[in-house]
Amino acid sequence: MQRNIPLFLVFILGIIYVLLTFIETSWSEGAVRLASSWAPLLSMWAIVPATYVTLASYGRRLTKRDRNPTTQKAILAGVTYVAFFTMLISGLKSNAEGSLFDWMFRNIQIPVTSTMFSLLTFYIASAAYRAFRVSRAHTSLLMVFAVLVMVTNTGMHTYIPFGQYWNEFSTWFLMTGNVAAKRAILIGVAVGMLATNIRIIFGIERSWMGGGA
Amino acid sequence: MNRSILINVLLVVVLPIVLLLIFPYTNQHAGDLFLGFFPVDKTVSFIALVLLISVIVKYAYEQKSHASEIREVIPRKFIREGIGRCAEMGRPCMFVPGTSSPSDVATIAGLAIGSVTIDEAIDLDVFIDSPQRDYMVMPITKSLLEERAMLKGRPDYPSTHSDVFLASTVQFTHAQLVAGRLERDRHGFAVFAGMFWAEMLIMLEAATMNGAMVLSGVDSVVQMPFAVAASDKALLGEELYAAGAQLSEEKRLVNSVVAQDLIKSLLFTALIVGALATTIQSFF
Amino acid sequence: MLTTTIAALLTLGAMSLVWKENIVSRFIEHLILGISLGYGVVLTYRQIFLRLFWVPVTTDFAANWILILPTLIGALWLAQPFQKVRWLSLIPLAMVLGAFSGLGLERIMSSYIIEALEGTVKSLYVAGDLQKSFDHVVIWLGVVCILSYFYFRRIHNPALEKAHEYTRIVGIWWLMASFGVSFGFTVMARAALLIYRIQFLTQDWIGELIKIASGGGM
Amino acid sequence: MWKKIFTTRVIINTVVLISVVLGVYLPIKITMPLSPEVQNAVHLIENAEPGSTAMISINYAGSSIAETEPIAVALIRLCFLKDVNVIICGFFPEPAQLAEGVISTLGKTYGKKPGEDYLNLGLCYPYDAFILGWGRDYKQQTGSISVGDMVHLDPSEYTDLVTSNPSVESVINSIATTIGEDRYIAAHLLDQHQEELGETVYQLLKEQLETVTRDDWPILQPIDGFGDLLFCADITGTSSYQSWIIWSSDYRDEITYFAGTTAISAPEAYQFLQAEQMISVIPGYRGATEIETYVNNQYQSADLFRKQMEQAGFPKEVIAAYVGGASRGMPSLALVHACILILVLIGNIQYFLNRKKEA
Repeated sequence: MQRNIPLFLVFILGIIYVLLTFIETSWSEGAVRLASSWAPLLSMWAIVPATYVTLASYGRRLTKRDRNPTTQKAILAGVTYVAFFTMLISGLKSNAEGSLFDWMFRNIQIPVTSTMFSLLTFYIASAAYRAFRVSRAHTSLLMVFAVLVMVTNTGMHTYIPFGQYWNEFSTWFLMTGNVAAKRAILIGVAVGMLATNIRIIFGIERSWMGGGA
Repeated sequence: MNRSILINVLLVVVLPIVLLLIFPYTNQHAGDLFLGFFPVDKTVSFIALVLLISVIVKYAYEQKSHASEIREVIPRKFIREGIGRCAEMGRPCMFVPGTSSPSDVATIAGLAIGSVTIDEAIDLDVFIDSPQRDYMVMPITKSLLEERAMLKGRPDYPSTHSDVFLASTVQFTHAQLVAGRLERDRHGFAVFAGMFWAEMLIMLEAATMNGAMVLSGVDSVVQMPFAVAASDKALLGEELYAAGAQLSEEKRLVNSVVAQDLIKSLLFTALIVGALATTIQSFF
Repeated sequence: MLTTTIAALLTLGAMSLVWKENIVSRFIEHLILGISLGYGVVLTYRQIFLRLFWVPVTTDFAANWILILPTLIGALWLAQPFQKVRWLSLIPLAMVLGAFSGLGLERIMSSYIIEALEGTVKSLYVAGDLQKSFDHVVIWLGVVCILSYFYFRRIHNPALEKAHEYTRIVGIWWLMASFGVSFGFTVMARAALLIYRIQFLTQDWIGELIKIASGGGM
Repeated sequence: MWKKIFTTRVIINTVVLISVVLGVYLPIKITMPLSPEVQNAVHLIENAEPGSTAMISINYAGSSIAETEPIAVALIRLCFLKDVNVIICGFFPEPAQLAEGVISTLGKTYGKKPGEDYLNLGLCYPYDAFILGWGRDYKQQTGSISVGDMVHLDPSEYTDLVTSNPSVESVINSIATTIGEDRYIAAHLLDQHQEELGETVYQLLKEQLETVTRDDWPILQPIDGFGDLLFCADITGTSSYQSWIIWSSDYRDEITYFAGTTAISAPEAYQFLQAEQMISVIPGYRGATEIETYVNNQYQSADLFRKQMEQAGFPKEVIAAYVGGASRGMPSLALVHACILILVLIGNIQYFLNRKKEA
């Protein structure tokens, strides 16, 4: 019984909203707008239990009740706690420019996240080193085309005999072969997405409810 | 028998042709309304959707199981092996169901793969580490774990053998935390399935560098090359959606994968007939 | 200057993660976790609760009273931690999921499938333009082969099965080639980012430090 | 001990880092020949008659600025050097701000007059209406495009009115930004809010709307639609370049269009090249470097450009960002690529050696 309420809701709302996309009147547009204005309000509360779980998990480290407790872990968890509450209290007070909240976000959060983003180069280099071996049949072709593009992208092909043909070939492949691949993947993905959506609406797929089917 | 062949022919051959024929007509009438509310240019997608829904629902609720008809997208053995590796080496298992919200269906597909991983992990007493990025997916994963543990008669399992929590809602902070954990705890098996952006490579590489066995599933075209390069088994595009259904060994889900294939054969017809027709047309 | 130094030190600390996980990167990881969690909560409070609910309802109650309803239903998420009433938290989730699953169907159908078919179903022969005809054939063939790679069902007709086997193989190699191209381009994009970051470190920060050390002032 | 410190990973990462840092300091010059997909655009500008007009929408921000701003700078430089007039716009608030910086800096450097040689339309949102609007027949709809930032519907002019009724401010602001892109939408918005604004403000705004017509800007006078533009281009960090193709599809015969994208979205953009919906794709850093090198070699060397910027009185940081925006990073980029290529090679050699050992 308890499980049937959410399943019923998904079904009813799913069917209603599928039909709404095929109706073009002012009220159907209103209903669609309703969904997008309600969605954030319906989901915002989820951050409370989610944050609570994280705090509890790090709280266990802080009080050394976790799997293999160490002092270092406890101290680090303390850092997390201090940072969180500093951010929370200062942020609830004011998030204007110049406030502590804004300062911490700009000078601690942003540099670190953009650094993480730029670190991708290192990860790409090591992935290329490890994965691009002729031993792995499929990745060897991946390697050949990656090398081709990398050479033409930096102008190295001008130092190679017949280099300009490399460039022409890579441009041609980008316009045809690559397009075909992207399209086919998208069609496949779309079929998968449609099927999963339908499975959700008709209650066939239930992993979002916790249990299996 | 005869009737089913007839229906199949109708579905796979006749319908795509009809859709192709009416498509140019509906395209001309973009913006027009039929009966004052139905947009004419959506006729084709309406018919196609009705067809799709009825095929999937019909197959899903069939008595007979079609499990033997589809090839294995990913063997359950692979996941068992990964979890077995964790158990042997005494290391935890990492699971990240994408970094998007549940309204992205890839997340649900990722969770379906996750539920199989969790099942296997509970059987072998493996610790599950799952830092999440979306605050709605985190409770889902947590209750998934708790329900599976309940079903297996291990109600204490989530509190002693798992760490499912909200890592951060910020993309690269989440990636940094996952990478840091992978470095410290040296997980034996890592599953990354769902919707990912650029941060995926950081997680995949961090896992592989530290000796984890990696299973990845992505539906984003940009991230696929990295999934292939940096993981032991990559589920690409549609495989991600089919894998969860197939792994669950649930009759309805498996049957719906067969239905998905029927739709694809419909698309094949449309591709072949359409190309032929336009080519012939171009000669006149 | 102090701000730049903090940013630069954090950059260096976070960067050290790729060499080896160490105490500095561990500290940064925990610090950032706390900050971003707090940031997420504050942002949700300000951007969603205040902006979309509290302000509209308190300023114009008559027009926006209906917003109280989703907020109350959303509050069922708070039942999540309690095993007995956990199912209540599925209600707001089911509503969001149902509406968005339903809304998605038509969009996916028209903008992914129909559009891709429309682009692919083109005359394979273009009069007087061999290059173009060839391109069209290649694209069409590629789509068919790769799509057949994603066909999971076993085919019982032996001739078709054989054909499927070949197209599957062509499909997966084709996919790999196209992944290679994407990989190559991504290397360029990511390297550009790293260069941008390093330029910050070497020019903005070290440059400034040198200036100060040599008495150049702030 | 050494083996423990110098793991493969440490070596790889150190080599990559060193190559980037070296690239920043080493005085290497890398020249890039024009590739087939870029040269169409360059030749188009090169063969243009002086005084023709081009339109460039700028839609990059945040993390993609490293790759895309050099494209904008190089393209606009080429246009100005060839005496091609430039109309600039942005579809989103942040890019629109960045666009203003780029065009005014380059305009000042090359001594171009705003309104005559270049024009910034400012924020053009919603962009679908904006693109469709350009395709319409202008002669019939005088003033349907207008002049964004230059109209200067400064809210401070109405301070006293705003303070008496705070909610008016947001309405005025939204109308002010809308004027930038479509006069009709702005007029519609104004009519909608007539009651809210009160009669005085309404009349004031209406006057503003009517006084400035497209004829006030000489650059716009000879232009009636896409056919009169040399080209339209979108330089973007997202997939906004596709919206140009979608919304201008009815005028495909008239419009000449190309896009400058990040390297990430470049592979996707090539399909429009094949379908002839674009004449060119300028992929990220590489495309920018190609154009920049070409301009430096053919028209105005980097040193001359630097001198001209110095004469215009720009501070050092600005000059550093503009002169050689792309080719400055190119040595690093090439070194990193070479590094990865060598790593792949070493990996494969290692594999073959190991296999021999085993055999």
